[in-house]
Amino acid sequence: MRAPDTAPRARVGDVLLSVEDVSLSFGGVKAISGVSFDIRQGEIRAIIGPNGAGKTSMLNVINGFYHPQQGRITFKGRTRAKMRPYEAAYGGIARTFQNVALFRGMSALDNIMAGRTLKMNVNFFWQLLRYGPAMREEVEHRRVVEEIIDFLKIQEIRRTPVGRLPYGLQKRVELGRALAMQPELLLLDEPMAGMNLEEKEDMSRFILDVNEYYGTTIALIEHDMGVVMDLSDRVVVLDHGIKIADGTPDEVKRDQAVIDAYLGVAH
Amino acid sequence: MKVRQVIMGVACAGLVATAIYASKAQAADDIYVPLFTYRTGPYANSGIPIANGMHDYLTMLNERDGGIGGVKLNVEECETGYDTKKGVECWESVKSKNPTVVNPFSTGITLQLIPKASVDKIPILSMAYGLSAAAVGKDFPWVFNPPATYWDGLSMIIKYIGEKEGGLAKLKGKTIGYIFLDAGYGREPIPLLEQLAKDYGFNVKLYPVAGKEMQDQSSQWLSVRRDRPNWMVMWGWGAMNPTAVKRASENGYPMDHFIGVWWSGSDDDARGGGKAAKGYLALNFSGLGSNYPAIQDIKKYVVDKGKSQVEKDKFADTFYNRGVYNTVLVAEAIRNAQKLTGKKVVVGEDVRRGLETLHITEARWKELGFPGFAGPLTGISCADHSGHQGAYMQQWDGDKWVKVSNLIEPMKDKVEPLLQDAAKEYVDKATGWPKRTEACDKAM
Amino acid sequence: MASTVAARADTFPKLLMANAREFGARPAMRHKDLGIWQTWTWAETAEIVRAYAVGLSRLGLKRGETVAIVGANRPKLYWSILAVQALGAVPVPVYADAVADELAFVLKHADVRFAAVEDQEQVDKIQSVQDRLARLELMFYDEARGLRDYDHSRLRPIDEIIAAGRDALAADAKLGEWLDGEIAATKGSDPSIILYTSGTTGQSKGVVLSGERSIAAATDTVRFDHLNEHDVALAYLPLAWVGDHYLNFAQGLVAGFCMACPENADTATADLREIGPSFYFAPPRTLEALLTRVMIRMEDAGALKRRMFHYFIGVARQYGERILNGEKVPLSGRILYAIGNLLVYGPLKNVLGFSRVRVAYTAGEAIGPDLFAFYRSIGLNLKQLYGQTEAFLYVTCQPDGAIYSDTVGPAAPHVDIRIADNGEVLFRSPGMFTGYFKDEAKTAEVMTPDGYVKTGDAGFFDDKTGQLKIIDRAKDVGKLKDGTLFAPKYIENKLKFFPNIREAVAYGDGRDFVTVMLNIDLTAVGSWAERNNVAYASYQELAGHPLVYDMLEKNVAEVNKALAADKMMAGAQVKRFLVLHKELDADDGEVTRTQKVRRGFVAERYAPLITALYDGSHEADISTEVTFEDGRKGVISARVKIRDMKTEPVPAPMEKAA
Amino acid sequence: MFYREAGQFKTSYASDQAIFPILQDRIGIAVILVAAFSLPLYANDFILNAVMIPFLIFALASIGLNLLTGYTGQLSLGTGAFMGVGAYACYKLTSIWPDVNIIVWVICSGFFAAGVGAIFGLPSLRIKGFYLAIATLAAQFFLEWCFIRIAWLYNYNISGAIEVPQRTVLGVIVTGPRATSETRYIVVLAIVVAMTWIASNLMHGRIGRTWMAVRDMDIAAELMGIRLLPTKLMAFAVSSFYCGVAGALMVFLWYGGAEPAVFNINQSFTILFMIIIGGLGSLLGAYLGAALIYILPIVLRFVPEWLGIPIHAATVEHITFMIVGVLIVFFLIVEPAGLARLWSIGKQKLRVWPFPY
Amino acid sequence: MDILYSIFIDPFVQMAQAPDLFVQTLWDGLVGGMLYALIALGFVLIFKASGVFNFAQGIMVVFAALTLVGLHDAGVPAFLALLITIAVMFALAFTVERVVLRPLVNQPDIILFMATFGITYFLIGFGEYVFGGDPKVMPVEDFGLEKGAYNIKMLGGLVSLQKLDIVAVIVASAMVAGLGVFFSKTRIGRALRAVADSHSAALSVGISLEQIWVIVWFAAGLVALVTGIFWGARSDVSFALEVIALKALPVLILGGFTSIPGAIAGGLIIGVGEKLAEFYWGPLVGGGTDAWFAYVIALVFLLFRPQGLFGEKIIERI
Repeated sequence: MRAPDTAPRARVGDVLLSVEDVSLSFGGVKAISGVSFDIRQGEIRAIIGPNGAGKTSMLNVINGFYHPQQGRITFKGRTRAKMRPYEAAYGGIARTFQNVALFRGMSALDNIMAGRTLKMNVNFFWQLLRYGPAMREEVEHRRVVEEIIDFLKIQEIRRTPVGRLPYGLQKRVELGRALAMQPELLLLDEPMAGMNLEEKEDMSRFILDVNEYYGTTIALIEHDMGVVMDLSDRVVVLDHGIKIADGTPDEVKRDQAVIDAYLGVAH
Repeated sequence: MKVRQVIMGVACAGLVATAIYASKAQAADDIYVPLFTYRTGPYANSGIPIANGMHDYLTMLNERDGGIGGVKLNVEECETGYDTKKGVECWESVKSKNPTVVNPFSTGITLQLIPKASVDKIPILSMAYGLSAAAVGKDFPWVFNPPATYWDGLSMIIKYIGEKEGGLAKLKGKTIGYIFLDAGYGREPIPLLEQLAKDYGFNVKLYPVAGKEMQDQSSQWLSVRRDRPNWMVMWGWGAMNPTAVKRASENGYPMDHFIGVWWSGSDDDARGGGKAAKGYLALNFSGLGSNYPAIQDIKKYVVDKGKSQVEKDKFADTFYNRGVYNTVLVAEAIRNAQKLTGKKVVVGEDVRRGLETLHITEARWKELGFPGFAGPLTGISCADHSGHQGAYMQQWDGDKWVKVSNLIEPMKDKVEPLLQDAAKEYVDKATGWPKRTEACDKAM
Repeated sequence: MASTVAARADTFPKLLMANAREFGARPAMRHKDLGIWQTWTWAETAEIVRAYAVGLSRLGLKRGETVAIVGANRPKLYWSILAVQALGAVPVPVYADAVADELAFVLKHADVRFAAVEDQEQVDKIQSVQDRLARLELMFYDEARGLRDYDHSRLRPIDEIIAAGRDALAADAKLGEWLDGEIAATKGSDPSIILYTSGTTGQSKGVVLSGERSIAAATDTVRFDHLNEHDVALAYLPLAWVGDHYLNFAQGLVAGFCMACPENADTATADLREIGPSFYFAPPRTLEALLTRVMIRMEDAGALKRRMFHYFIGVARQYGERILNGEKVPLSGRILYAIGNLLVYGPLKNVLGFSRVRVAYTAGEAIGPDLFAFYRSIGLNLKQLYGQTEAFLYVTCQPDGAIYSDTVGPAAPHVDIRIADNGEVLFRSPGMFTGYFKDEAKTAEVMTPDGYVKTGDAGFFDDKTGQLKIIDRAKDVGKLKDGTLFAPKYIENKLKFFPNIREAVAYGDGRDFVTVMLNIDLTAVGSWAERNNVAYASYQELAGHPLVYDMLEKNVAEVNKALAADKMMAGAQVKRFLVLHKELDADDGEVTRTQKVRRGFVAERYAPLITALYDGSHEADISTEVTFEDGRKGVISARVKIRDMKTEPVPAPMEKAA
Repeated sequence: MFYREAGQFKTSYASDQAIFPILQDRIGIAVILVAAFSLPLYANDFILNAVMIPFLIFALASIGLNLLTGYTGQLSLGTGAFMGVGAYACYKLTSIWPDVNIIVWVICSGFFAAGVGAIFGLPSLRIKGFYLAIATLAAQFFLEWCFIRIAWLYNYNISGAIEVPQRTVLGVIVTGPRATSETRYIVVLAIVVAMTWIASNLMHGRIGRTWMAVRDMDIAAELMGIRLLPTKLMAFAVSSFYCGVAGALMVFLWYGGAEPAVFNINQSFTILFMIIIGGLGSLLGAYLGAALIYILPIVLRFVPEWLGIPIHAATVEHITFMIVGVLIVFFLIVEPAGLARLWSIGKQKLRVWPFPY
Repeated sequence: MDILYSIFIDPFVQMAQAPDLFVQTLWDGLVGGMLYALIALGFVLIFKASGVFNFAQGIMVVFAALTLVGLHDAGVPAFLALLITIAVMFALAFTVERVVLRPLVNQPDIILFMATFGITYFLIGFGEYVFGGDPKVMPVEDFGLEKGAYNIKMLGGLVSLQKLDIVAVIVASAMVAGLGVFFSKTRIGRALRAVADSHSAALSVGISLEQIWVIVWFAAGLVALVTGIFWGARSDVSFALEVIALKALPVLILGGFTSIPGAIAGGLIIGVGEKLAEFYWGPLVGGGTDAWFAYVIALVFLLFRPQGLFGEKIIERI
């Protein structure tokens, strides 16, 4: 697929987001303690670690769902102690979820259209009439969404309620919904969990395509080490809420702490 | 899969067919008397005996006399459940069948129906309930509320209290508690109560009981205990009454200082309190017991033949007789209408005239088989649709109601101006309220 | 009417310009893309094609050069054909599913300088054989996806070429005139297109067709079927196949009707339903698969609905065709049919997308009488035609009202047919080809001195109907050892009419008796297995299941019965059969890309089985190499059982054929 | 079976996004509309007054609740009270400015309900599900209490009830006892149809999607930049607007007057039944639910008479209760997603007819 | 200032001036609260074990009491009537499980909630059809319960404790304690608790889900019967009683849907709270606050503790 050389490519730019000394705890239980790392423009950044390492919590902190007790997050040059979810979304952070969090009552098309909400702004009055500007906006965004549908090759299931789709397709629709936000930073929480080999290959392809075609910066959590090593430019390793390694896949692979904490128990 | 579609289809077809059927008018060769009753719902305890009384008396007329003036009465109950929605629905369903008169038996329903009466030409007989102002015949030609309005009732109670205290003047400084169902019905007497309080110098304490709290009432009665009013007056209905009687006795309130309006004086209301309720007072304008020839006829022609739904031990109890009273008025109105029009089969417009000429003297009561059953009803005229007749006080002796006073006449002078004001206000607010065009018949 | 235009124009680009003037605002082409049917009118199409042509000329495309067109049915590829033709160059369509080797052969043989391709997949395929294609300079692609990182020195997006052409046209008014001149300069007798035949044996041949002849042929059939600019056709058959080029492209341009391209192969059925074509073509194979699907889906319906369905299908069988043919039918029949039409036929045609079909054709191979009757009985005006690439499709076609399942109709308008002494059908037609590209020898081989083309098919004119009846490839018609006539295709077709049998290969030439190898139809037999609780884990297991054999035995017995009734064929009843453990596959070369069996190749490949069929053994082992979809190879081995058949007595003793 | 969709293809997103993309549906809707608007020509007063007008008003209220509960997933038991707010607002408005077109006031009264609804929607940010439902009960009982206690609301009428004054629009009497049932029916129908159309517009656009997003997965919605509180409050407001208008219509064009008891908890429950039986998250469901819950008992009441069986009115009522109870359970078992789902299954079957799927 | 005085000072002055009334109010609140808690207990039992929000609990109270009184009125001896009523409640639980719950298993909460509305409708119609809509007097004496009151002189006044109320409080407490023991000590009880956590856990104890449902509905039926007896004794037995079920809802909010002690605590808070509010502050707004006060208490609680008094803090995970 890709040349074995996974050194940062020219497409990778400046720091897009940095996390500094972030700590988070729930009722005394530490989920993350003093973690710092950064994500550069255009790269694919993996966050790995054994179960309970605080990976998902980290994503939740980044897009403002959890508010860390300590630490700072700098996104696009703006530093703040805590971020509100919608601020993160406005700022250009989109994500997918570990357990598919689609809007189950809606069709695939509507799910992805919902991802365009932020970009839509026709006022309530026209919405009532569904005419004029409202319809024009609807059509304009439908076009964008159709391109995403085309991109993800999910034309046949456009009108299917997502609840009825197989898991792999649901994951794809969820990616589509995140893409519809045209994010600068895309957070993927275990995008390949529960997939078979073929589906994983498809999903890897899509992730690379997204990164290439749209130039989106991607941060992903993944358990499949093979996938992580193939896809990512840099990897940060968490264990029990503490960062134990950070570097290119090769560096991480050789890191003794990582081997002890993670690879040692890998199956 | 198939089943679902079949069911849907059948349901839809049924809906349509029935709706069409329901809308067909009936051919009229009898006198149609619809009875709006409620044997279900939270107020069924009051509704059932009344419904039985009304139904049984009219049935008795059919059985004994072959109807009225030789024409059979078509008696049909429409279940309202004391629900305004269903009341209006009942109205719509009976109105095409030439009803003679409608007895809504709910203040709420009456209020909804009043505007419709003149349009649909169906008189409403809201016997001692409904809109008090409707007594003003000038403005409400189609609505009748004999023998007395709530305001009349309140004035009678105050008069009775005055009597017991040794003259109305003695009321000064006394406290009268008013416990009422927190709805239009219970709130209606308040203006008069407040005015009387001003006039006679007594204090008033209000204890509203929300419809959904009427089975509890403990806070209200605690307050009563704190406020220690000299007298308690109750405007209760349905399940509120027995609960109030129980709470009063539990809280040691002297029962003989606790007076209910005529809708709070059924046997069931007091029975729950048992012995402890002894002494509880209530207004009444219909007879007690079954010692009247006509009531015996009902027993003979209807109850014993199994044509009634009444339970044996509840036959001829207070509210049963109240229902009978109501239908005596209906029957008399129909008779009057027949006389006035010369028609056998009369309809709403005719019966309105019959109601306006209602005139039941003591002798007439006797003639009808009800000697001493009720006071004379002689006050009704085109101007006065209530009559402001008196009522008597009854007292619970632990087992049954006993009549304990003569007829108490209402304070007409206090009530009448309020009625006129209220009627005027009502008509003013209801823009486009029709002026009375109906002619006035002479009383017979 | 389109015919007047057609009469004047003798090349497709000329026709296009005429249509743009005449039907400017009517839709010329639709394509289900990004969720809706993107539509281009004739005027828009003409504008795009002109811009495209200018763009191509700026890339150096010259008159007489060839351009490969590789991909599925997409507007940009059709425009490529027209734009290439506008410059007097020759388009060479290639099957999109052709493997790299086939592709390399065609591209090399046709000397293509440019290739217009659909997407990354085709680009990859061509690049993998680029070292063999010295002349190929540049590829134009439709879909950019995945090609971003490719070396663009030899790649261009089609959009860019069109845009460049458009800019050039806008900048220079003279360019437009120049282009008009180029279009006008192309003569009707110049090659219009080269269609490579799939060829049942050996390498493909490039059939050269001229514009003039193509248009003449299409004009005849457009008139014959009364097609006009209000018709719609779904272009879902391979772009490189003569059928698509004739039925959709040529007829579309001549009649001015709208050609609709499906979103992709998976959605073709849904797209068919949406677009609701009025002119429809499907090979018997497709129709059969469709019918099988209909029947299987109906099996899952509730009992009541199923009974109703079968009842009305019965009614249709009884009256439907007669009503369609305008014959006399009793009133009760008409009423029943009308009810059936409301409850079954109408909705059925609707869900299949046939509601608006006025004319439907089927061709390519023999069609089962039941199958044919089914579609006609529900009111689909399905007809047969017989033709081949060399004739630019039409040799015969059935006129309305004279439709038979076992004949292919009288000669199409302006076509002459002659039956050679050996039974081979020869024809001369307005659309016939000008020759095989760069292969004079082959051309000479198939042409008779008096200008007739040899079809290679054996057939005769039916006495009763006067229509042509095709029995087999002329060279495949053989004889058993006892001299009985053996037409393998004829037997195979009879077998294939059973829904359970997907493919049959008959052997018998020069042997003692006839044997067949069968392929089960997985959909039909699978569904049967499910209903009858027959457990199976794989195709192979199902194919070898004794109960399946029992079922197929009955089918073969029926065929024997039918054969016995025909005096020419009675001696060629099937004596033994087996069920193959794998599906015959084009990737393995067992069938052609158009799904025709390569009998000889199969015999070679399954030689042990053939041996077993004739040596009386009841089992045989076989292992074959197979190619998987992704190009990997593997080996499948199996033990295949063989069944003996009883044959029907031959009705009357007959003279041995000479 | 009646759907013939072959050849109905969409060449633009506008037509693809249409509310009724299928021709046969458009024809069906047109037929229903024509039938509905011409109903007064052949139906009597009973059908109009006691069946159709209430049905339409309930359908409107159900749409209102469905916008909140079905589309946004916020369970509310305050519908009756919100209807009351509309009714009282309309009464006050037309009392204060009697000359303004009553239909304008009916619509405006929705805004008051919307405001009150939004206030009582505030807890929805923190509480969900049944907990929220019970919080809305507080609104229900508190508002009901206000209707009784605040005499200003009913213009200090002694009866404690509101009486609808006569109002004319363009010279036609629309409200009050002298308004003909035909007029009232047409006005109600027009308003209900228009508001259904608007609701449908909303639900097919961005707003509908954000609401459903909040309903289906509020966390994901929030992380996509949908602000929960404004979204939920807007749903409460729009829903209450519909309920308010329904309440105003109920009093002004159906009852002709009302006491507070009309807007009691039972009203709230009734409308909740309607949307659950009809189908959560479906406008059609609101109509079907209203038809089943409101019209079915009426029909049942007529059945014995129809069959000529002499049964006491009360017994009929008892049996009606039992049958309605059984039917509710039955329909839930047959199709928990409601009548609307039943219809869409049926429609799907008709579309693929004669195939079963 | 007057307003402030009457809101913030006067009620407390009153309390101090008439401590006996204050105690009486507390007692009445306690009794009322206990009875609310009993209804809430019925909800909790069913919700805990099956996740069904049983709206029919109110009508079950009426139905149980009506059956008892109806039988008694028909001449059946009191204790036999009680036994038969218990049997009827069991039959009801069994039927509900068979006819309603089993076909609706695994449906969303709201659907089951709606189904209990269907049950409510049916029981109203059925109950009225069989027993009639007229109110019936609960023959408390026949069940060995005494009427009357203990009047205790204290705090310069009189506090009156109804004997029935005392019994009600004792029985209610006993039932709570009994249920507590049942849940923690018995095999079935533990299974019930397990089922609240996971359905398969219960199956591993060897009790089928269906049995569990029958048991909890039966238990709720018994609670309903006890509730019905005491509420029936306080007023009459009639269908108007059904509305008091609504009072259990704020109790549930306070206590949490699954906590038995929560139901008790919630009931007491609501009972005492609304009595105090109506008694001391009600007159300021014209009284009648008990119609909504309970819900407002619940609402305020919810805003600060969305998970209820005894619920666990919810951490949202994604």
